[in-house]
Amino acid sequence: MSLKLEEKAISSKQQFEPLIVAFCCNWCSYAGADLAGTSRLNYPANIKIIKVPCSCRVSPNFVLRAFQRGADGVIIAGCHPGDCHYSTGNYFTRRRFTLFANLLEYVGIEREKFKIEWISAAEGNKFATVMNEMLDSINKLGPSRKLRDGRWIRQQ
Amino acid sequence: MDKTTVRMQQIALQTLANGEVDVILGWKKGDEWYDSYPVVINDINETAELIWDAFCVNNLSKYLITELKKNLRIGVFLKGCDSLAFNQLVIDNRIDSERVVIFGLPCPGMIDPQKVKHAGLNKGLLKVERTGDKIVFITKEGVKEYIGRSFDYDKCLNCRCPNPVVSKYMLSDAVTRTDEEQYFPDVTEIEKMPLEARYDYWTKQFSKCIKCYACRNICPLCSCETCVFDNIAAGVSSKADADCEQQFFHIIRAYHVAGRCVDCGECSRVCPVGIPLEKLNRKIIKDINQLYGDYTADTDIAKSPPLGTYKVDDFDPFDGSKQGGKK
Amino acid sequence: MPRIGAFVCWCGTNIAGTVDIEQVVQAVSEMSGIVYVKDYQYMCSEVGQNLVKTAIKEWQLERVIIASCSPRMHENTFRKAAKAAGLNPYLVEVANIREHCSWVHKNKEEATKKAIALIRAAVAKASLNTELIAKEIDVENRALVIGGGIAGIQTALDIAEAGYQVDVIEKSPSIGGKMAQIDKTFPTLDCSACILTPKMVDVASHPNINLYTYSEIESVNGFVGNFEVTIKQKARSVNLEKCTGCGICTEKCPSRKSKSEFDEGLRTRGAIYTPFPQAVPNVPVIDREHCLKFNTGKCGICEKLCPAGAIEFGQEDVLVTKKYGAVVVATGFDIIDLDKFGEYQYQNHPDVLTSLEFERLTNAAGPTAGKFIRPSNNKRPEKVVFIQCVGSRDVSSRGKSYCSKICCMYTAKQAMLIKDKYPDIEVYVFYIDVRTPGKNFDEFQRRAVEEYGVNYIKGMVGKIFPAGDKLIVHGVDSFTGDTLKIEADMVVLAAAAQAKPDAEVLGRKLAISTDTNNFFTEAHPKLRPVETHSAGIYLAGACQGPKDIPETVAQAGAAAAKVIGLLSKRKLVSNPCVSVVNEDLCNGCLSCLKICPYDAIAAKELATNNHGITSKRIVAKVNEALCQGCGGCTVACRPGAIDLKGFTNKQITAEVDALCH
Amino acid sequence: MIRVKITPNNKQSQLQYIREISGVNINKCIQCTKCSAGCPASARMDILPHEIIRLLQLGQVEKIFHSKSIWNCASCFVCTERCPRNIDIARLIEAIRLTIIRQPGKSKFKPDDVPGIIDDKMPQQVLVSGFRKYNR
Amino acid sequence: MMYSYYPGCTLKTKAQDLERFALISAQVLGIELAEQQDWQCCGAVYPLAEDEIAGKLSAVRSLAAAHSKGEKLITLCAACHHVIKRVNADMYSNEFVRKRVNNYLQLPKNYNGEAKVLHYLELLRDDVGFSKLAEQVRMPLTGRKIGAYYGCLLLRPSNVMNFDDAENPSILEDFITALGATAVKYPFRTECCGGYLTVNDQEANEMAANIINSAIGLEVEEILTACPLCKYNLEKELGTNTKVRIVYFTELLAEALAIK
Repeated sequence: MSLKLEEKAISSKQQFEPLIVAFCCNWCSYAGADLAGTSRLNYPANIKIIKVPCSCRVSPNFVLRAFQRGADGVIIAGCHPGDCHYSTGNYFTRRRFTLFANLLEYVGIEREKFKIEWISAAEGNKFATVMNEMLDSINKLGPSRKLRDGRWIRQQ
Repeated sequence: MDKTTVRMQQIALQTLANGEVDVILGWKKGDEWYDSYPVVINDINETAELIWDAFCVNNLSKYLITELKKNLRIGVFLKGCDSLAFNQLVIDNRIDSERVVIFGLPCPGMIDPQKVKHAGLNKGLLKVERTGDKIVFITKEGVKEYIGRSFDYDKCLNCRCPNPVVSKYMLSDAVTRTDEEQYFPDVTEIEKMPLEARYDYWTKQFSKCIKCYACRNICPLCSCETCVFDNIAAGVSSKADADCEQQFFHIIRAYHVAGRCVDCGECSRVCPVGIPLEKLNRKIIKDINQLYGDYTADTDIAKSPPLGTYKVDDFDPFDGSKQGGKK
Repeated sequence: MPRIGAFVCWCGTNIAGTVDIEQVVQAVSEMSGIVYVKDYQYMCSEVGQNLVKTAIKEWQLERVIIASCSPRMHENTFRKAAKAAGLNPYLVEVANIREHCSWVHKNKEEATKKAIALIRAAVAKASLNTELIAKEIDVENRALVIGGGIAGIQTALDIAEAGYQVDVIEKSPSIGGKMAQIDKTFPTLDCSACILTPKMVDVASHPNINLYTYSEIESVNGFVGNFEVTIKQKARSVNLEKCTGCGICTEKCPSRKSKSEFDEGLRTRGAIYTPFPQAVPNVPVIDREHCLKFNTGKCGICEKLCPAGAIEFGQEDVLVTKKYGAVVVATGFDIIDLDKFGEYQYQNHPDVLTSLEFERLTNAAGPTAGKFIRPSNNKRPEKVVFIQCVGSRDVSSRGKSYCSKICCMYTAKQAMLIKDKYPDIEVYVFYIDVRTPGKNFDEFQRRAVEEYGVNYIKGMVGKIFPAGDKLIVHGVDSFTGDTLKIEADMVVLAAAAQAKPDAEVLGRKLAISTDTNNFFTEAHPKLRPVETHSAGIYLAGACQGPKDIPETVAQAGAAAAKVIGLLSKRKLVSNPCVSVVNEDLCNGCLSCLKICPYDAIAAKELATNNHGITSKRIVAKVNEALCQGCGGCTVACRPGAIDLKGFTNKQITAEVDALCH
Repeated sequence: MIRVKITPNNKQSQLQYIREISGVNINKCIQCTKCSAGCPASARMDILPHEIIRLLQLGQVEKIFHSKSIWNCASCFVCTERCPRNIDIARLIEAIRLTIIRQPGKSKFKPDDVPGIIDDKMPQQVLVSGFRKYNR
Repeated sequence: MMYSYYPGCTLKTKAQDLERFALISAQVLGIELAEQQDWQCCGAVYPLAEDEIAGKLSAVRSLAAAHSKGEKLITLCAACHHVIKRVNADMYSNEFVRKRVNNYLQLPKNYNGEAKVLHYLELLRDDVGFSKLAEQVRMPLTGRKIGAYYGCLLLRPSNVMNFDDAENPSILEDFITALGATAVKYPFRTECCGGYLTVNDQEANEMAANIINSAIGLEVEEILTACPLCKYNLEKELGTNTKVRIVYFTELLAEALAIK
């Protein structure tokens, strides 16, 4: 590791500003995030949302890509099982990512770094709470370069 | 000559001659004692060269994909694990089972040449014969006999399915296994490691990868016309030699065979740098069995694959109350 | 790189108060592809929209980014504006810098940084946007109502009155449903038949309504506006056109062993029968299982006697396929089987009845011609005990966890009717809670207590012990803590309501979901109570959950209004964000097909030429009209051959990359 | 007679103990009284089973501890069998008995009592059951 | 077919009839019952508390022994049957109990509730079949009016016992019919006889009285039972009354098979 990189690593440790990518389904969780907004519930700016039609649109590829590109945490939020706008989408999300999350843990990635949450359009409160908790646990873990693409430098 | 080999040559001759099949997929013996290689033959004169021994490890079912495109009727020799792969290929619509005649080969286990070499038995070795658990090493000097499975491939020691689950002609009696089945000991061992150690273990393993794709090419289920890693539009193809790319490839490779992997262990066998790939696959198999009921990919082609179905009350690790389904 | 224009909204101080607009504009102007940036106080206002329109034209913008409130608020507004300026509306992307940024963050520096990141992601996505064209679909001008009870009848009449064709399918030989079996209705005590039968006649005679009785749904294909439904008309063995309904056949039929379904088994009927005198159509049906002609080949008396020559033993089931624009499911409910409630002696004693049997027993047109007698000895009972919540609010394996909702009221009604006719009969009602929300409902129940002196006992019955010709009811009064033994002559059980046993099967045919209790699931419990998740399919009545008649009729009207709204459109616009298959990459494994909730994916056969050898290959094919754009298939596809327009793999990856900038 | 309000906190530990060893969630009870109505031993009870659950919900364990009812439950499982809320009332009552008899000296049936009840036909099952149910 | 057989203490002492007739009948019917070696008292009552492990151990020993032989475990006494069947269910589905019991017992192989427990009556119904049984009857009990008394322990809780419909059972009536007698269903046939309450309360047993009166009311001459405790309670209540007689079901079985 070059000297310059090491410096960067140290400085980033001092002011760890995690990035959390949140995939939110259009019908429930994105609306839940909107409700958190209209209710002025605070959560950290480290959370950045990407809208998808349904949680079942989220591919494990996207999750790994986010980690590669410097995300410290990834969260997929969808309707509660049974309430999917597309009837059954989140049931598939649940199976896929139950296995995928286990696999990530199996190769040594902390559970805290990848989460799935069921957040309805009415749960603005839950949205804010979940995001706050997520950031807390990521902060506790501290900076990590697991899965990160060393060639990609994130500009804060 | 081995009884099964005789039967093999007979059936090949018979089915080619009576027109039941146009070509036969089988193995022939190469120059070395450990060399039994896959062949496609359509000449009845060649049937006498077909061979069945403890080195016919190659799974012939994947060859069917290309061969069937020639609109031929094919006779193929399949071991237990090969037959599972065959079924999965049928589920995936990759082959037309109507045009395939299966010759089933109950398999006592295949011998790992590396293990023979490590035991120093390869010197002057001419031939290895196996009947059940009796292994006979024929050398220039004489004959040595061993009983047991110490020369078997690791993957064969974990074999759940020595007998073909589908076949038109069965070439020998079914193999019975009496040894106590252990429940994914290899996976449990890794699961028990501390998280950081696990990360280091896998990163070290993955970093050995030279992206030769042998694992993908041998895998009977990695049968895509164009692999996603070769599909620029998918945005995941990066051939760069970076840790994260190896991780990406191996995690996604394992995920892509989730619920379809037949645990034949070929990926690990062919890996030139020795990455224990099957331990990723087997982790997923273990989880699927535990969470969604015993899914053996699969003996039953009518069953829906675990990732192609769901239950309303599936286990839900993402729900605070740990309950699945509607309340 | 397309030419991109970005428009940053202040939303008054809503955004500008927390986000440094100037800094955002500066940063955005430096992003690749951006050729124009403009900020304005209220971008959604007419002035703001005109800014967008003008800029599109003046700067030849090929993509538009709106950084403003949630797309759920104004995405449509800006898409329309873009369209008006000649830009494909799907080339507009919204960056949500209000709900997801300025409103949830306090620190201006952080909020500004995040706003820039969100806009960067929108720019990255937009540069990969493609023009999408929403397709127009024709709407078939006819509706289908499944179920001919009061829900189906009301829905059909309302739709037909609006001038649209309606077909009604009823499984049994006559329409009328449960309401036709009921004696009186609460809370007004109108005679049920008096208010229902005129409606039944209206259905039969309405020029816009076409009735398929003794028929079932075989299969359903298609999608909103264009359902293709195959109906199985079971062989009635009587010609509907020829029969005059004279009834000679039903009188003379020598087979008398079958229990009348309509009379809940309290009387027998012939093998050829009309379910009840007011049946619509008033044409008998032959129950082939019990008909002597069908079983032994002999008899045929009905055929010989029929003056119209309407008996047709040779009839076979007929399949009819028709197209519909909308479907209303109104299949109603059943009551649970009481086999598992042995302590109430329902199977063992003829004087223990279900409430529905009681309705028939007290009905003037019922098996006793309205005479209130005990089935065991034909004598008038002196003490009658009603037990509520038999299987309702019961989470054990023998019951239903929900409140059946209607039992409190009908039990009060039945108790009151007994006391009204026979004031000397003692009536007891065992209940857990009395639930009477509804207009004039509580007053009604109180009348039963206060005016008629019905004894309400808060408590349950443990067991009934038959003794001699009495039924000894062992119960508890929870207020006093006393155990009670009542020597009753008749016990009436308010059995829980439950979904029709075939609801799940029908749901699968229609691709609509059922809940854990097999009732059909509405699209939203509050805001879309009569719609399902499948566009163009609506719900009416108790098939969605237990309901009384007023609620059922109200829901039927609501479902009809939805259908009329749909059918009144000549064309429907479909969502262009649908899946698309790259056939070169597709392996034909059809993993996508297996998980599609809309059956929008089918297998297609391609002929391929490989060095002169032609062989066949299977690929997946998306029916764009059915696809709702969830994107589940894209993840199931391993080689990435199927992608979702508007949310492509590349677009989402680009967003991820941009956020991680 | 003392009218007790909702009970003081010092009974919480006993309540918790009863909840734990019975594994029953008493809050599921909707006071339908089906348990009491079917109880064959109710004639020997001063507090009926549904009242026991209600008292537990209110935290009034003392009243229950002093009742005859808990000793006159024959564990016939009729209540458990019929409860529409899946409450295992037999287990609950057993847990209450155990809470008492597990305290030193609180056994209800002692070896000294045997001669007083035994007759020559009595199967030993009775005595074994008695010691299991009333003695620690 | 070979079965493991668990007798229980009472059958070796006060209820020898119950066992004796069962064993000789089994011989005639071709059922091989091998009494388990070293069986221990089942404890008479199933320990309902979650934390009581000791009271479940002896049942597990018998269960594991039967399982290791690959045999079904046959019981005769209703109380033993209840205890063993419920402990087996715990071992199958209650992880808390399973872990602790296995830790304590240290059996050669962990026991996880795999064994099948059948009451003698279930054996007759499911493995022999009542129609087969009827064919073996040599002295049909024609004309005798017999009322089955089920009691509690065989039936409830039905989700564990799985013996018959808990509210409306028919196995004993079917048995009686198979023996050629007339089965009388009287309302109190599944009510409790008072069980062990006699220990706590020596007063008159109204519970047993209800059952007897209910049966006599329908002119029942013999009350059939599978439980020594029920028989004791009913006979005690009956006193010198001779209108009705309490009999073990096995006694009637032997009688009908003409081996009594």
